[in-house]
Amino acid sequence: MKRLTLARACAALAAAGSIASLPAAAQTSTADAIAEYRTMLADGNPADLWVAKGEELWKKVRGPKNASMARCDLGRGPGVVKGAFVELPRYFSDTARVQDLESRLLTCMETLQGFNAAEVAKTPFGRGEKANIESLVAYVASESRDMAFNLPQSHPDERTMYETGKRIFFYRGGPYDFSCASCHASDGKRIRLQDLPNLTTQKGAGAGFGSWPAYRVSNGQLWTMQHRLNDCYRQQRFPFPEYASEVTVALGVYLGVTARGAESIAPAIKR
Amino acid sequence: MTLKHHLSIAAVATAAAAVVSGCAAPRAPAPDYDKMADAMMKTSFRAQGQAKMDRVQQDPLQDACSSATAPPESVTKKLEATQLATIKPPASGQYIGDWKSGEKLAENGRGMTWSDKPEADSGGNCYNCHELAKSQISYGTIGPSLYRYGKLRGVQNPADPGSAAMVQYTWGKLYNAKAYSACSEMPRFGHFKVLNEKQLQDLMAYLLDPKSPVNQ
Amino acid sequence: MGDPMRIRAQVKDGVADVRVLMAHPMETGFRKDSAGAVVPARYIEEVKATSGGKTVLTARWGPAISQNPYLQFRFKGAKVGDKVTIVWTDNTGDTRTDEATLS
Amino acid sequence: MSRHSRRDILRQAGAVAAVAGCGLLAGRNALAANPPGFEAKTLDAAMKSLGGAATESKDITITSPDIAENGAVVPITVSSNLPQTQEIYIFVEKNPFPLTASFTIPEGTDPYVSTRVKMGESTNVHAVVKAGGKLYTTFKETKVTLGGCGG
Repeated sequence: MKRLTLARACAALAAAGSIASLPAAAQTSTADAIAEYRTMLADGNPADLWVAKGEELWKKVRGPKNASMARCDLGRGPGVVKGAFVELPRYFSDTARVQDLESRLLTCMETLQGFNAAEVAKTPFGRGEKANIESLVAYVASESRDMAFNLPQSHPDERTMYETGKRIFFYRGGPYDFSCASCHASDGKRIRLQDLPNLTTQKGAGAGFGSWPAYRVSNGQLWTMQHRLNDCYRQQRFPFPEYASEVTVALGVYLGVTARGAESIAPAIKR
Repeated sequence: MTLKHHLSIAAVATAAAAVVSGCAAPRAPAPDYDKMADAMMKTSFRAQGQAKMDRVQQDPLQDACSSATAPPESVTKKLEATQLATIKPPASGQYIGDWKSGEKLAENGRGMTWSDKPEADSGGNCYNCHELAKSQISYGTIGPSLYRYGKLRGVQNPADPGSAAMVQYTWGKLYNAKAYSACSEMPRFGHFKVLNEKQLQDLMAYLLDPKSPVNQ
Repeated sequence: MGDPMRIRAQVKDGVADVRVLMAHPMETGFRKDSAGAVVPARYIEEVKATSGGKTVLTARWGPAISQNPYLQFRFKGAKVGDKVTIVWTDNTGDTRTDEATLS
Repeated sequence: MSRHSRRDILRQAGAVAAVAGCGLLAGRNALAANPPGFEAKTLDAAMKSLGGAATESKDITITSPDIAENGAVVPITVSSNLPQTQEIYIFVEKNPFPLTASFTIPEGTDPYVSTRVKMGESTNVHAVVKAGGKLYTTFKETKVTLGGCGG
């Protein structure tokens, strides 16, 4: 694994060794202890470091056109950040398509600042302008904290993306026969010790879709929804979903519409 | 193709009816979301590492099991029969391997992703979804608990002829779980060559060997 | 110099409660990158907090402090409007200073 | 305190930070190297480097999770009720270098520090407090688990 930190390597040893020596404690007490651990981490979420950087990037004059993002239209009008996150993905008439936050940031970086969107999309997560998008995502999300998801479904293309997204969610493939639904379509399931939200319900989609972007303590990175979906498909043993591609946006619409009414806690902190 | 054909006929029929009754223009047929979703699956991905584009090409079973509701029994029965026919017994005739190697496989959740080395063996991924030995508290619950799998099924000696039916069923389940439940979430480890014969034998031992921690 | 810190500093009954997040990789020197090369150690060795010209905390750290470090401490005799300054220095000599106003 | 007002403070802190100077890179030798205890490879050796034996004390409290979901980030808080607390040390027993952090507590600063540490495996965390020139200690265990599918 490329993200082999000391802690990870050692943690793997721990799983093989000392976990086996843990008393076969009732699963509930383990769950309680883990809940306590998460509570201890909730205050002081390093995602705040990305929020600060993103806010700075939003206002900064950058790129070949020497412009800031301050006129970027995220759906609520040019420059309006507050409340935009909980209404995305949505239809944009200037590009004539449904876009999620990351797709839309690419558009603004290209039209306002003169960056090459295709090149930025190809950049690996956590590098170069892709890393800058991650900070911008953290900032934009933070400006809708505690607001309820309310994705529009008035444009026919938005309804199409919901319907196709739902079908893509159940699409099985690859050598393991997995779909998103393999792990995320029943209540109360776990993979190893990790709780799996049922993303087909309002509550589950609110908890799942509604907590990305998030800081991941396992690797010290801030993961956006695109990064989350990308890694889900990696673990489904699928090929590589292109950044901001139709499949990823359609899934965002399906999950976001399903989550309607749930309050956003993004950027959250995750295992 | 057939479906589309039917739709256009229906549209013509509706249009004719509309003309006759003097109503407004007919409504367009409902969009074919299934087809649109399939098209997106083909254009939104690219090959990466060992994960090539053939992986979004569905086989008939994957296609039939790709919606929120399970297909009717008439369909699942046929699928199960087809899958049952794929199961091959071990070439060596030997069903049971080494439970210690099986345990390592059960713990291992790696393999076949675009970031895994193509030549590296896959893990069994068992603990992701199943409880097995009591000593491992980090287990998933997507599948049923397999704690005391062999013991609860009365397997005292897997080599005993009395255990043959259970041994062969378990082999079949690992080889192609879809033979017993068409839209099961469990991968077809033997059928899709995720695991080789030796690995399957070792997992068999982990489940069925009376000395395995699973059966303590 | 690294990215900005996030400092929260609040006063209650004359006691300042300071919570700091620092953007830093805290590389142990044991980790290997995807090419198999060892990533050199890079970690914050010292954190110094001052307020009103007085040092209120000095921390010395090894590489086992978590990535993007968190630090919380409390000092007395503080009032709203006072400043608190945090300086970190890592083992490569890199350093960063940020300041916050107590509220 | 609500999230919103907290964010306002954050923003304020950030603005000030932009003004604050970052200084030139300090040379490696401009910096006092960490004391020898940080290089000790066993708990005993690391504790000995503090210059004396520590007495068990109930006046030191370690707050840490019983089970940490991820060893990369384990929150540890140490507080002391011992009069004249001058220094606080945190040791992670089974890490390659057990001494993880030391804190100098000047007069007027509460004998309380909270941070997050890496843990290679389930281990005891030891806190040593220097108070009135003497050393005191206590410990607490944290178990480290691994979730997810290991991919």
